[in-house]
Amino acid sequence: MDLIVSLTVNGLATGMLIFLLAAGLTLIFGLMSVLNFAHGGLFIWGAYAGVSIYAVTDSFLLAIILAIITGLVLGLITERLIIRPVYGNHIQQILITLGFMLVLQELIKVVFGPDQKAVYPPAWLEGSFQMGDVILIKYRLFIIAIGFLLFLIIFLILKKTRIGLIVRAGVMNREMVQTLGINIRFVFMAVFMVGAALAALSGVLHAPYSGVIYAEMGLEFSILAFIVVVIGGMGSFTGSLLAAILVGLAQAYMAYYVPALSLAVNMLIMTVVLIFRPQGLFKVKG
Amino acid sequence: GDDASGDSDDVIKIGVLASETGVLEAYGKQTLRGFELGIDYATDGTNEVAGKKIEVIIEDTETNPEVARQKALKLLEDDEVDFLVGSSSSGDTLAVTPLAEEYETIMIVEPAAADSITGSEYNDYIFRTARNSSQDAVAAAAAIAGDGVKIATLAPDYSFGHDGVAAFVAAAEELGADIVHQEFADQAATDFTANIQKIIEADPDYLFVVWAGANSPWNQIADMKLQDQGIKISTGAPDIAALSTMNALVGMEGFTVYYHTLPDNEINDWLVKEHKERFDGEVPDLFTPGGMSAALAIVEALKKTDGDADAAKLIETMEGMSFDTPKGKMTFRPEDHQALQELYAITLEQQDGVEYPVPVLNRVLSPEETAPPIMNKE
Amino acid sequence: MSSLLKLSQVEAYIQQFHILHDISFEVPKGEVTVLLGRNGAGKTTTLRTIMGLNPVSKGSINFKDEEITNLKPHLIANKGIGYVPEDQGIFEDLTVGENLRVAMKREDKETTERLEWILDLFPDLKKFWKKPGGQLSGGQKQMLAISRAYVNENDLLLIDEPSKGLAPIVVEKVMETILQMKEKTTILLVEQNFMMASKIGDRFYIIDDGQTVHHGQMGELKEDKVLMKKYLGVS
Amino acid sequence: MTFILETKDLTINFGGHTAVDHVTVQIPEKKFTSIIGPNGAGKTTFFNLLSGQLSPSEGSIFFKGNEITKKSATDRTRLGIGRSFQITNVFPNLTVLENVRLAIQSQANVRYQMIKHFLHYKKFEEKAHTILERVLLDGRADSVAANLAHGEKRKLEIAMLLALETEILLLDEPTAGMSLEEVPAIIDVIKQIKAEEDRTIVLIEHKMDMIMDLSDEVLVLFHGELIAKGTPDEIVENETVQSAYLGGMYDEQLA
Amino acid sequence: MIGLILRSMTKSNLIYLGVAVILLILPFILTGRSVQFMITQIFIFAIFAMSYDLLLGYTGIISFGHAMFFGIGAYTTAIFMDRFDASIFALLVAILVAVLFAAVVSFIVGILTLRLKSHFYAMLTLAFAGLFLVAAEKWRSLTKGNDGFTFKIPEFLRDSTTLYIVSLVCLVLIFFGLRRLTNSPFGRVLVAIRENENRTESLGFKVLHYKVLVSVVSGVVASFAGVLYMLSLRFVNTSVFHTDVTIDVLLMTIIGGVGTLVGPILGAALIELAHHWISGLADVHWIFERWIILYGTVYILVVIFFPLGLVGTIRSKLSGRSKKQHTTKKAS
Ligand SMILES: Nc1ncnc2c1ncn2[C@@H]1O[C@H](COP(=O)(O)OP(=O)(O)OP(=O)(O)O)[C@@H](O)[C@H]1O
Ligand SMILES: Nc1ncnc2c1ncn2[C@@H]1O[C@H](COP(=O)(O)OP(=O)(O)OP(=O)(O)O)[C@@H](O)[C@H]1O
Ligand SMILES: [Mg+2]
Ligand SMILES: [Mg+2]
Repeated sequence: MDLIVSLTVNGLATGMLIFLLAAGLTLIFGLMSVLNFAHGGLFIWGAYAGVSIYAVTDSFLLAIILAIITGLVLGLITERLIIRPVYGNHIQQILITLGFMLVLQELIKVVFGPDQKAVYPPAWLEGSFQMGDVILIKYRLFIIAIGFLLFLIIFLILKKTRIGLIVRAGVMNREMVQTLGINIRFVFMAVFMVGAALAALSGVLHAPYSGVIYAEMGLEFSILAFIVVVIGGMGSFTGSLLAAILVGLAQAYMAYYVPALSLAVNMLIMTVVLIFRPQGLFKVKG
Repeated sequence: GDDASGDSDDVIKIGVLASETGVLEAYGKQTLRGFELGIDYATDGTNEVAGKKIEVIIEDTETNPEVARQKALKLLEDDEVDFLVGSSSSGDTLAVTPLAEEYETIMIVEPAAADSITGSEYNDYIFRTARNSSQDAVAAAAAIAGDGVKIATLAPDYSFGHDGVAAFVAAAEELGADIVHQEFADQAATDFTANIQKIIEADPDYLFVVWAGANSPWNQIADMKLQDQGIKISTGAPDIAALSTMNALVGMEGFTVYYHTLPDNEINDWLVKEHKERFDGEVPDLFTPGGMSAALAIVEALKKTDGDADAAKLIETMEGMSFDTPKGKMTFRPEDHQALQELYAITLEQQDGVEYPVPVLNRVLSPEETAPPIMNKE
Repeated sequence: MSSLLKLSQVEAYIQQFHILHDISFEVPKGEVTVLLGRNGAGKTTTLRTIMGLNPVSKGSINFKDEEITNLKPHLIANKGIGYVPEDQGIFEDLTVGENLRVAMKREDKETTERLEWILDLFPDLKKFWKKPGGQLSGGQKQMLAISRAYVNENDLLLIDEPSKGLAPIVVEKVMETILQMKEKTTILLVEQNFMMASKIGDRFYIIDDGQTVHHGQMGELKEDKVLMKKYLGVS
Repeated sequence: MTFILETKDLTINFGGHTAVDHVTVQIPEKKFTSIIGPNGAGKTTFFNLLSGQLSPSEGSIFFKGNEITKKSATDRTRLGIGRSFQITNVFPNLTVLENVRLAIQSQANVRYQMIKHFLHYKKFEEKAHTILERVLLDGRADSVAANLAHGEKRKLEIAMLLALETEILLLDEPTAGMSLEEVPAIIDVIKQIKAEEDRTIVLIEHKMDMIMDLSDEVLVLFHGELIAKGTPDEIVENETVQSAYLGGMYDEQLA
Repeated sequence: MIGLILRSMTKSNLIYLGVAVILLILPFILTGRSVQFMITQIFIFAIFAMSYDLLLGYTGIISFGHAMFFGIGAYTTAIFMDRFDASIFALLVAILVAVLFAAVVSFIVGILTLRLKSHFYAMLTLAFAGLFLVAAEKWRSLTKGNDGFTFKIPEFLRDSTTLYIVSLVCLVLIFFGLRRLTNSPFGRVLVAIRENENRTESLGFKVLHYKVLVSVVSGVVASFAGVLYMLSLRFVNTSVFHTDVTIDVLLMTIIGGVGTLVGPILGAALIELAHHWISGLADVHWIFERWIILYGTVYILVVIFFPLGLVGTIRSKLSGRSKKQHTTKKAS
C-alpha cells in the first residue's frame, strides 16, 4: 500500500513535470501546427536565466519571473525571425528550428559557461514529509500543485475565449481568418510567446527537481514532450495532461515492476497508442 | 608512422584528440590543460626532449567517433605525428585505436575508461594512463567492502553501468561483501523513486552508485532519506562541477581518481600552483593530472630511447615503465599496457569557504591494491 | 449616389503572372453590383485584390473615400468589408458553431439577432451545429460561408459565386437573402448564374482577360444580345 | 434492360444522422441517370458509397451482378467505376498534363513499372492532349494545377475522369462554377461520350435544364431517402419534388 | 517537347557522369587519407540521404527513424566482420543479410504504420528506431553496448583509395538507379501520393502497396549506406541508431532540396564540408570554438534564402525565368 502511494505520487509528479514541458509544445504544435524543435532551447534558457538570478538573489519567485520574461522575449524573437517565414511548412520548420536549437544551446555555453550547474530547491520546499513508510518529497508536491493550477488557467482561457478557435482556424485557413478582421500575425505571435514562456517556466521548475542543469538537457527533454503530445492527441490540451500523467505513472511502475523494460517504456506506449488509436489516446474523434 | 621519423628528425609531433565541444567538453578541457602543463613540467619549459622539439597538435573529436577517426587520420597522415593522445569518450577512442596499430604509432589513452580499450580491443600500440572502469570498481570495493558488509548497487542501464557494477561486484565479493541487490535505472530518467524504493527494501549497509552524465539521482536519494534509514551511500567522487550537485551526500564514503588536495608529492604541488597561476586561480580538476601524466609518460619514454620515436622501440621501453606523476608513481603493466596507479578512498565533507562537498582523504589506495584483472587475453 | 468602393486602373500579379491589367469600377452604396466574365477572366482575383489578399501593383482602391490599397487584409476587413470566397473557406475541423463564433467580433444583442436571422434562413446549419465544417455537404458549406460573412455588421459584402452548388430552391432563398441584406449592406457579387445575376443585380461590369471591358445597368444587359454573346457566350 | 450497378437498402449513419437511408436503386447500363435533391440530401454521400470512399453501415452494392460492398475505392476504379469530385480534388503541384497522364497510366497496366522512363510512353501524352482538347483545357496543359481558375479545375476533374475510361462515370456537379459560355461545351462532351462510347453515366446536378436535356432517368433523394424516380418530365411534374427541391424558379428558368 | 526533355535529360546525365569521372580521378591527385576519408563519408551519407529523399521528397513521408536501417546495415556488417574472418565472402554474406533484414524490417514497419497520417508515421518510426537503440544497448553480448567494438575488414578494402572508389561507384550506380526509379511510371505515382493521397487511391492505385514498396527500397538503400559506413569507420557503437543520425540525414536532404536526388548529394557534401570547415576555424579565433552557433546559423540562412533547398531553389529560379519569357496570352 505504502509502495503504491509512493510510486503513484512520484509518478504523478514526474507526469506533471512532463506536462509543464509539453504544455508549451501542445499550444505551439497543437494549435499552430508548428514543429518547434527549438522548444528545448527555450526550456534550457528559462532554466539558466532563472537559476542565475536565483543564485544571486536567493529568491525562487524572482527566478520564476525572470524565466517567464526570458521565455516571452525569446518567444518573440523566435517567432519573428525563425517561425514566421515557415508557417505551414513542416519540412522547413524542422530545418530552421533545429538550426536555432543548436544556436540556443551553444549560446548557453557562451553566456553561462560550459559546465553543468547545481541547483537546490528553496529552503521552504526542501526535504520531504514522512508518513509511516511513505515519503513525500515537498518539491514534488509543489510541482503537482503548480501543474494543475497552470492547466486550469490555460484550460479556462482556451475554453472561455475564442482565442483557441482563432488560432486553429488560422492554421486551417490563414487568409480566411484575416478576412474576418483578425490580425492573425499578432495572434500567432502572442500564442507563440506564451508557449515559449511555458517552456522557459518548465525549465526553471525542472532545475531544482533534477538538481542540475546542463546545455544538452533541452533536446533530451523535448523529444519526451513530443511523445506526450502525440500520445495525448495533437491539439488536445487535456489530452496532453492525461498523457503526461500516464507516462509519468508508467515510468514509475515499470521501473519498479518490469525494470528490464523501463528504458523502452515511452516508446512502447507511443507505439501501442499510435497503432491502435492514431488520433491520440484522449482525443475524441469529431 | 613508418616514415614519420624519417623526414622530421628533430621534431617530435604529438596529436591530442579531445572533446573540445559536445557533451564531454569539460573533460576534454581538463585533459588539454593537464597535457600542456605536463609537457612544460617534463621539459622544464624548454619544450624539448633529447634535443628534439616537441610539437603538440590538438584536434577536437566533438565526441563523435566518425569525427574522431577523421581527425586521427589527419594527424597520422598529414601531420605525421609520432604519438596520439586521447580521448574523452570511449567510443571516440575505440574508433581510433585500430589506426594506431595500422600506422604503428603509440597512442596514450586518456581519460577514456572503458575496459575493452585495454581488454578485448587491445593492441600493442595502446598504452593507457587513465584508470579503467575495473580499477574504479576495485577501488570502490576497497573503500567500503569487508566481511559481511551488505551492499546494493545502482547504475545506469547501459554498458558503462553494467561493466562498472560487474567489476565492482567481483571485487567486493572477493573482499567478503554480500551483494544484496543490483538496480539499473534509465540514464535519462527524471524519477528514481521506484529504483530507490527497491534498494530500501533490500536493506543494505551501503548503496554503491555508479553514475556518469549530468542527470543524477543524488537529490532523490537524499530526499528519500536513505541515510536516515542507515543506508550509507558510496560512489566515485566526480569532477568539481558535478560535486556541487552532491551537497546532499555529505558524509558519503567512496573513492576518487583525483582531487587536488589528496596526493602528497612535489609534482602535484607544482601542478596545483602552476594551474592556479595560469588559469585564473582555478584548481586542477578530475582529469587534469591524467592529461599531465600522458605528457609525462611520453617524455619519459623519449628520454629513455634518447629521442627515438620508433614504435617498436617505444613499446619495448614503455612496457613495465614507471614514471612519476601528480598521482604518484604509475607503471604500465606489460601484459595490457594499463597504468597501475594510486586511487583515493575518501569521505565527502562540508568545508568552510567551499561551495561543494570536499573529498577528504581516508587512505591512499595503492597501485597494487587497485590493480584490475588483465582482460586482453581470452 | 456616392460610391462606396472605387477601383481605378488596378493592376495585379500573382507570382510572376500579370493577371489583372486594368480593372476600374465603382460600387454605389445600397446596390448590388455584379461582376461577370468567363472562367479565368480574373473575377476572383479582383475580389481577392480588394480584400488585400493579393497585392496591387498599380492603381488604387478606395473604400468609403479612404484609400485601402495594399492595406493588410484584417485592416480592410475591419473597415467594414465581408468576404465569401469562391472555395467557401470553411474551417474544416471546427464545428459549424465554432466557424461562426470565430467570425463574431462581438457577442452583443445585435450580433445575436443577426445570427438568429440568418440561421432561420438556413435551418440546416442549426441542425448540424456541432458537426465539423469539413463534413457538410457542398451546399451546406456555401450556406455556412454566407452566414459567416453576415454575422458581423459590414458595409460591403464581396460574394464569389454564392449560387454554385445550391439546389434551385436554395438559390431562390439566397437571392431573397441578398435582396434583404441589401437594405443594410452594399453587395459586390460574382455570379455565373445569369438568371440570378439579372434578377438581383442593379448594375454589372464585365471582366475579360483582366480588364473591365463593359458596364451598365442590369436591365440593359438583358437586351443586349450581341454583348451577351461576345463576353458571356449566352444567346 | 440490364443493370450495371445496383444497391440494396444502402444506408450510412454519421453518428446518429442518417445521410443515406435504405436506398435501393438500379442503374441501367448505357443509360444516362441523374440524381437530384436538396443540399445535404445525401447525393455526394451516395456517390462516396458507390465509389468506395465510404463504406455503408447497412446494405449492399452490386456491380454487374457481383457484390462489391467490401471492395476498396482502388479496386472499384479498376473494376470500372470512375468518378469526379464535387470539391475539386486534383494534384495541385503537378501540371495539368501530368494530372491527366496519371489517370491514363493507372488504366494502362504499367502501375508497378519501375525501370522504364515514363517519357517512353508517348501514347499516354498524346492521349492526354486529346482529352484536354476535348474539355477545352489543352491551352493550359503545362500550367501547374494549383494555378488554374476555379472553372478550369472543374474541367480538369472531368478530363481525369475521362482518362480513366471506366465503364461507368459518376459525375458530381461537373459544371458548378463553370462559365455560362462553357457549360454547353462540357454538356456536349458528356453527350458525345454517351453517344459514341456507349457508357453509363450518373450525374449529380442542380442545373435543371441540363437534367432535362440529358437524362434518361432521374432519381430524387430527400433526407437520404429515394423519394421519386422516373423520366425527367415525370419528375418535374411531381409535386413533392417541386416543393422540396425546385421551388418556383424552375418555371422561370425554362421561360 | 518530349524530344527536348529527352535531349536535356541526356545532357544532364552527361554532366553527372562528368562530375563522377572527375571525382574518380581526384583520389589520384589528392592522396591525403583523411581527405579521402572525408569525401568517402560524403559519398556514404549522400547514398543515405538519397534513400531518405525517396521517402520525404518523392512520397511525402517524414520518418524520424531512418537511422534504424542505417544501423541495421552497420551492425550486421560489424558483427559479421567481427565474428567471422574478415573475408570478401563474409562481407558479401553480411551485405546480403543486412539488405534482407532491412527489407523485412521496413516491410513490417511499413505495413504497420504507413496507413497512418504523416505526423503519426514520423513519431512511430521514431519509436521503432528507439526500440532498436534500446535493443542494441541491452543485447550486450552481441553489440558490446554503447562502448561498441572495432573489427577488421577484408584486406583489399583497407586501402582508402580503393574504398573511396568503391563508395563512389556505389553512389553513382545508386544515383542512376534511383533516378530511373523516380522517373518511371512507379515514381510518378509516388509523386502523386505526395500531392494527394486520396485522389491517387481513387485513380486506381493501391497507395499502401506503393508506400510499402518505396519504404522497402529506401530501407534497403539506407542499410547499404550503413554497410559502407562500417567499411570506412571499422568501429561500431549504438550511436548509429541515434536520432541524431536521422536528423543529420534529414537536414542533408532538406538543405540540398527534397525531391531532387541531386539535392541530397549536395546537401551531404555541404553539411560535411561546412561542419569540417567551420569547426576548423576554432584555431583562428576563440569565438569559433563555439562553431556550432555558426553551423546552426547556416541552417537558418538556408531556409530563409533557399526555401526549397539549394537545388530546388535554383531549379525554380531557372524555370521561373524561362516561364516568364514564355508567358504570352493564355488560351481562351
Ligand atoms: N495562384 C495562381 N498562380 C498563377 N495563376 C493564377 C493563380 N490563381 C489564378 N491564376 C490565374 O489567374 C487568372 C484569373 O483567375 P481567377 O480565379 O480570378 O478567374 P475567375 O474569373 O474567378 O474564373 P472562374 O470563373 O473560373 O472562377 C486565371 O487565368 C488563372 O489561371
Ligand atoms: N463524413 C461525414 N461525416 C458526417 N456527416 C457527413 C459526412 N459527409 C456528409 N455528411 C452529412 O450527410 C449529409 C449528406 O451530405 P452530402 O454531401 O451527401 O449531400 P449532397 O446531397 O451531396 O448535398 P449538396 O447538393 O449540397 O452537395 C449532409 O447532412 C452532411 O452534413
Ligand atoms: Mg473565380
Ligand atoms: Mg454534394
